[in-house]
Amino acid sequence: MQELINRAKELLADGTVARVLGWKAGDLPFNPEPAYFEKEEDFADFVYDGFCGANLSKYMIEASKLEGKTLVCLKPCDTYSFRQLMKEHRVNREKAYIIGVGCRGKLDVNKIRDLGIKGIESVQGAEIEGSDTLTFQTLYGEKTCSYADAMLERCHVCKGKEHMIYDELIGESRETKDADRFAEVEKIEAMSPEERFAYFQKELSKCIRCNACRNVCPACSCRKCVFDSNKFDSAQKANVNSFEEKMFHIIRAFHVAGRCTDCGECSRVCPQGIPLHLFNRKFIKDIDELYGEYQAGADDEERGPLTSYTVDDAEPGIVAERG
Amino acid sequence: MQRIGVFVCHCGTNIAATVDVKKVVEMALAEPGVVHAEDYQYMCSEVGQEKIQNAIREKNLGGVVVCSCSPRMHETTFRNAAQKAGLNPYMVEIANIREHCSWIHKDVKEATEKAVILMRAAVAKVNLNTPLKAGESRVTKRALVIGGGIAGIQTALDIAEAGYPVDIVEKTPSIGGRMSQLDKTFPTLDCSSCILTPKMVDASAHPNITLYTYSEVEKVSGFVGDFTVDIRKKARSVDMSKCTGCGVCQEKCPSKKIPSEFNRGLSNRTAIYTPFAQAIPNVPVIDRENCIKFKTGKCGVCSKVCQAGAIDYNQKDEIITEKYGAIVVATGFDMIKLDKYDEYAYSQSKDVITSLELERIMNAAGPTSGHLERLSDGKAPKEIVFIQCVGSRCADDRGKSYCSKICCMYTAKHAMLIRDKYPDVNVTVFYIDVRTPGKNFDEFYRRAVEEYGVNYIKGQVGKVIPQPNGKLLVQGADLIDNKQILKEADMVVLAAAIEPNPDVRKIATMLTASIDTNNFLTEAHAKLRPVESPTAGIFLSGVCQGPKDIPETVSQAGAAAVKAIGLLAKDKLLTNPCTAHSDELLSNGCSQCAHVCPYGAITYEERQVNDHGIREVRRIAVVNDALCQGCGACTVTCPSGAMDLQGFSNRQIQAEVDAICL
Amino acid sequence: MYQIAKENLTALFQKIASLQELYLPVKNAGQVNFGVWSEDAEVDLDTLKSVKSPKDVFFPQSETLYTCIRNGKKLTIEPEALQEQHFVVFGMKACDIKGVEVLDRVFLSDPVDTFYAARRDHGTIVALACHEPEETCFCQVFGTDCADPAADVAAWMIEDTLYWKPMTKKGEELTASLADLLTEDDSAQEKVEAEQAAIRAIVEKLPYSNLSLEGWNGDVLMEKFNSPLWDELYKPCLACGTCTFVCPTCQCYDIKDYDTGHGVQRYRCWDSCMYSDFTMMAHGNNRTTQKERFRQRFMHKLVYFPANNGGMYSCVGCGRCVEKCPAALNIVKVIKAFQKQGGEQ
Amino acid sequence: MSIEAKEEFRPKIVAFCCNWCSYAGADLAGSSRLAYPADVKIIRVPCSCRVNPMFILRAFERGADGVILCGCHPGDCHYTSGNYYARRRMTLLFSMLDFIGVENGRTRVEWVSAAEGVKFSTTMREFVDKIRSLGKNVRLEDLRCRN
Amino acid sequence: MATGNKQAELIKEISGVNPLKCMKCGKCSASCPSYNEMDIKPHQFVSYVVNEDIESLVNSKSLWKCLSCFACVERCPRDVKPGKLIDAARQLVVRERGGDYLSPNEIPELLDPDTPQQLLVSAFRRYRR
Repeated sequence: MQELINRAKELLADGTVARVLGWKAGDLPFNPEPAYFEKEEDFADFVYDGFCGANLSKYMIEASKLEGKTLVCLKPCDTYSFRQLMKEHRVNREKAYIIGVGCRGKLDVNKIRDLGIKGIESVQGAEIEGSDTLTFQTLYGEKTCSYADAMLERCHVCKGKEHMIYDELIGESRETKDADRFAEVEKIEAMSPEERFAYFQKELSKCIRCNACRNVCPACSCRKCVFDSNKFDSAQKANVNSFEEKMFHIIRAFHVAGRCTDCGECSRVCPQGIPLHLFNRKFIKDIDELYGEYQAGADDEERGPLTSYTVDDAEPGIVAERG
Repeated sequence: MQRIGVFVCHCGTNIAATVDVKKVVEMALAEPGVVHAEDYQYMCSEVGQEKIQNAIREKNLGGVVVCSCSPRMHETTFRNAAQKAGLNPYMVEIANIREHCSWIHKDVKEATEKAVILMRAAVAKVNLNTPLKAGESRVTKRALVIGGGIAGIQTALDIAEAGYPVDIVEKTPSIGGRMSQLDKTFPTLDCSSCILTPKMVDASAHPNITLYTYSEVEKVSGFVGDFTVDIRKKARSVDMSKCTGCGVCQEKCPSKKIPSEFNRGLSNRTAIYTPFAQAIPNVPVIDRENCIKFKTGKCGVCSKVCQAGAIDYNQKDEIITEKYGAIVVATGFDMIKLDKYDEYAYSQSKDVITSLELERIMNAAGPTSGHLERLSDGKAPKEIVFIQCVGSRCADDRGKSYCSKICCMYTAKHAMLIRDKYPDVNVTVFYIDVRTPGKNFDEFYRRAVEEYGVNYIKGQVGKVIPQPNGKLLVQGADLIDNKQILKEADMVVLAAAIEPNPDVRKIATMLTASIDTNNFLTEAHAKLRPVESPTAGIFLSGVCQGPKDIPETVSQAGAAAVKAIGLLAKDKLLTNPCTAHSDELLSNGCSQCAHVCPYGAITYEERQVNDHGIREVRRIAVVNDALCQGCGACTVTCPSGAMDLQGFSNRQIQAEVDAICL
Repeated sequence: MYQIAKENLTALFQKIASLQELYLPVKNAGQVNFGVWSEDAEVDLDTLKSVKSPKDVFFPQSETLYTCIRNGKKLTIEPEALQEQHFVVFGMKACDIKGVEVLDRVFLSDPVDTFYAARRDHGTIVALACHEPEETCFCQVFGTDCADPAADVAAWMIEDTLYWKPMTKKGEELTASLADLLTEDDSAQEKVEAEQAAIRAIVEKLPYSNLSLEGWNGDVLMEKFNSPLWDELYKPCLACGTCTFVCPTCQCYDIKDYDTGHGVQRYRCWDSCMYSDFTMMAHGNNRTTQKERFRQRFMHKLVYFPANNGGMYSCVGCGRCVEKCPAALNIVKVIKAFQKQGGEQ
Repeated sequence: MSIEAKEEFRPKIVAFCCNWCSYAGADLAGSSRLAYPADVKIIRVPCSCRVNPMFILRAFERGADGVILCGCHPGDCHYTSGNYYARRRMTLLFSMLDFIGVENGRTRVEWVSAAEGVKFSTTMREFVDKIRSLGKNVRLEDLRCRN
Repeated sequence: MATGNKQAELIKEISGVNPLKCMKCGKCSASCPSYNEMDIKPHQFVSYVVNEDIESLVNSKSLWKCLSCFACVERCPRDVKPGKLIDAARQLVVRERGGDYLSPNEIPELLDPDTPQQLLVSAFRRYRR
């Protein structure tokens, strides 16, 4: 972390960048927030640890409009988002100085709470070079858990240690993948339609239409979302019955299909713990199976799967045939 | 909300017999926004149109819904009528209660209910319609004819005569097409080449006609009035400007064993060849696949013997890009393959032939120099059996479902010619029906029977069995005498079905012209627009549209020419105003819409916007109205809904959905 | 005071539900929210905070106001019935109850919101003391004692026993209707006091308990409004509505029409000042930037509301926003940022 | 037991037809008098690629029991490539609907050319039969829109 | 007439044939190896079914003379399959109790040492219940 801070200060000092986009320590041990650093003294609060899960690439849309370059710290998975946004002309590469930061998996405070750890006063082991065990001092005594058990779902199916785009790299990344990316989707696919319907009905009935999933999503970068405009008569904020939520989540997934890098931010931020990534991953799985493997944000040129075609693509009837 | 008028057409009894039109009027009047509704016998009539116009003026209508036949039929009629009464034509919507309702439902209650729903959907849509203004596009005053047979030649000549430049693209080395392979033509029995050759010469000599033979259309872009076409001029290996057509090269060419396409493989040709004596242009091509020089690098005889020095082994395919205002398709036909008709022994015996092969045999320039003889042993046949409908009118996948139309007449011609020239030869024709609609056609057929003694048997042949003695045993049915016939024949002639040239599918795709399951190009209207494709600016000439004989082909070729001339005579065309439109406040500038636009109509510009007080420069999608054809692909790709289609907007379509699901 | 063994709670809930509708914390797909009790519902009294505050029992996320039915060109309007049935909310925490007091200030002052008032009139609240407060809690800062919740009935869960103390007439009535399940317990007071002491001891140790509200009141409007701190504070904000939707005091709603095809349903639904289309009008939005929207939320909670309500803040320190903000922003950080700045000056 | 005959289920079916092929195919079915159930109501769109998944969900929201999209055969699109995009979009959308447990078969895509009146009619009959066998759409409808 | 109609419907159902597709080309009769043995010719099977004269059809010689070689089925350009029609008519007969064309008692007479057993089995399948 110190190396990162030093380098950032250096680039700020020599005028290469006008500001640094990173994370600022929170007032609790587990809530660092995305923040800009423009002066040397600001760096007192700079932090980069296991709780810095936020994907900063979306902030670069706004940062691209600012005077001068912005140094942005991107984890390997965040770089996919940045590159996809670049492809869509939503961020300006010229305005970004990308430091690819190392990552050994990010932590999910909800998982920690689910492990029965509450009243957290301090945490050890969450540092970027920390140990495999997390130790918590809580109001109710000392608690421990393994780092891996507290990781975000997305880190268990990590896309890899490689940064897709960067100006320089600082820090080592570690392989954290220990699960199959599509296992959850396959599990649901194997259910009967009635079970699937019940499953999603139950999950989506929790949705409060807070739009956190949409607003955090780097692919949902529309200046004005269709669900906020009158273009489709779809600006309904109500969760009157379950259809509104289905409409919202299906269309959101559809709009990001072929553009979603599977960064997992939607599920990370959902206050109701809805596994929203399943929608996106279902599309990714279908795209991979039907149109060839495609990873959004892994290249600059290739057309997305929904803006290209081949003459012998599968017919929609394949859905019924697959059963 | 618009002030809407609803007009319900009886269409005589076409609609009124199944739909309670009074009820539709009554229900229309109950719809919010509807201030006027009436029904009338024929809305498309002068009186009907006047009713609409009067209502527009008197009731100050802002929108009109006509419940009538398909919009493909009379949308323009009603729009024009509304325009004359001062209403923007795009404020008119049609509820299709004939083709989509009265004609397919029998129950009056059910049909009326559906008609009411369709009316409501149209009212809901028109409520959201906005006045649109058609733009203008230019017309390139040049036509392209694809195919150089009699259809293409005639079309080209007619267009050229009207004063417009026209290019013919012909795939083979010479123009002439199928007709050049025929010996005689029915019902007058004139010599085919005697009437065709002058036309070929006219075409090649006409100052307004450019021939691209041995060439193919490779790419088509653009739209009516402004097509851009890439033509691949295949390497002829002979310099057309130098060749004198002396023919020495063909005499000397050592590669002589190549089946002649022109003679249907019944004779051979050389590797450097002109397909037939009267070929135009009279310049040979080198068939590189069979040329020794191209295969082995050695030979070069033709080059040595050519006095004019016209042989050019290094010639390359050339791509010519040209702009056209109109395109006429005249790709013609071929005979179907008979490999699925083993029962007729076509592949087992050389003496079972198709009628087109018989044409070549009968032709003086053909493989037998016009002598009727068996290809197996050269003997003169004494018994000839003709089998009709081979692969035509067939319900399974062995043949074609349609009637090939020309076979009855050419078989009568063949039978008559044989009986005339060789009175000792017996001719039997097995037929299912003899179809002879056409001027002097039935008389022609009757002459074959009555004057020439051709034996017509009603019934089909079950199988043809080649005998060890070289004869062909024909087992057929006589349905009049109700008996089975076994007949020994020397020669069997199969009236094989004709099918559109297999290349036509590729061409149709390039032209975005619709095509049916039999590969015939679809006409814009089966009765009223038979020579136009539904795709504007594309016209149909000859068999590519459906089976037809020479006189019909020539008249259709003329008709297609007139349609093309009508288009070329215009300086400007009104464009479809139903184009996409980008909302600058919603556009993300993400380029996804440009990716899916088939016309390259979407570009991006950096533009200063004022988004509710936020002033900034944004990358905005911009639609070029002249290029946009209004497909709407961009509208769905656009996640923010910034792209919308005029005339078929998101809200309009949703309003229709809502009304239908009510 | 009364008591009932934890193992008999199901019987208690059955009994209440047989008399009137019962809302209580229910776990559904892993998350605890207030919901209607049923035999199948998985009641969860151990989780400290429901994801959404229970305010939606009185102020539902969306509710129909009236329905307009179209028949041809004729329109008829059907008003929506007000709450007529009595119901019980079990397990609200002290902070949530404080939140309802805030809502009362808004909805019960003139003009009275009849939909809300009807629900308040018909609802009986059984409050539950917080057994193990967590690090995100700061109710004490707003003077709330989570060990002694004040509602129609106050309750404490101590080991395997629920202690039950009716506080109001409504509470007495409810208690009377459950007489065969609740037993009087004279020694209860002692146990409850011991529990309260334990809770208060933890509260003292909470990281946020020493948070100071000094300088936040209705008189500092322009000073706070114009502070340059907002320029930085809002930046991580994603403009989602999570904080407002989990908040027990956020009371903004939007009124919309839903076209049912047969007419229009006019309904109101929670809105969020964080949304870009919040209070959107024909000319646009009177707060065009996220900074202004962000500032609005906190200024309202800590300045405008107290200015209009005798110093009452419209934050109750439940800490839900601290837990749920996707960008780890929250009201505490805002208060602290100003505090820090004050210190520096 | 009720003595009234159970009312026959009449599904609401929305058919989006492209202007150039399928709408013309439907016209041909009409002029050839090839009957199909009146439950099918056609909406004309310029091309199958104009059909937004939102329209389809909207139809279901409003109580449609089945939605079918008809366009030109692949390769024959009037706009050259529209139906190819539609094909991918619909495949993914249908797959998602299947994933969340909506009955398979409520949605369908069929390519119908201007010459295929027979196919249009048989397709519609088949589709209506299928929807009748599936019964009312309850998994996607918005209850507020019920009569 | 009513029985004729019912039987005709049954034949259509069993055979899966729509006789109205026939274009009366006679290719079936032209292909039939048993043609000369038959009183009602293959192409007539179709019109008998169309005219619902099933009585004549089931009492005809042809019913038992058809070899079921299906040459007519193979070659029919209209997918009408006269062979299937006559097969179905035969089914009508053998489905009637006692309508068996072949009885086990006749077998010894007909037996030829060279007759394959399989033929007998298939003959039973075709000629009796």
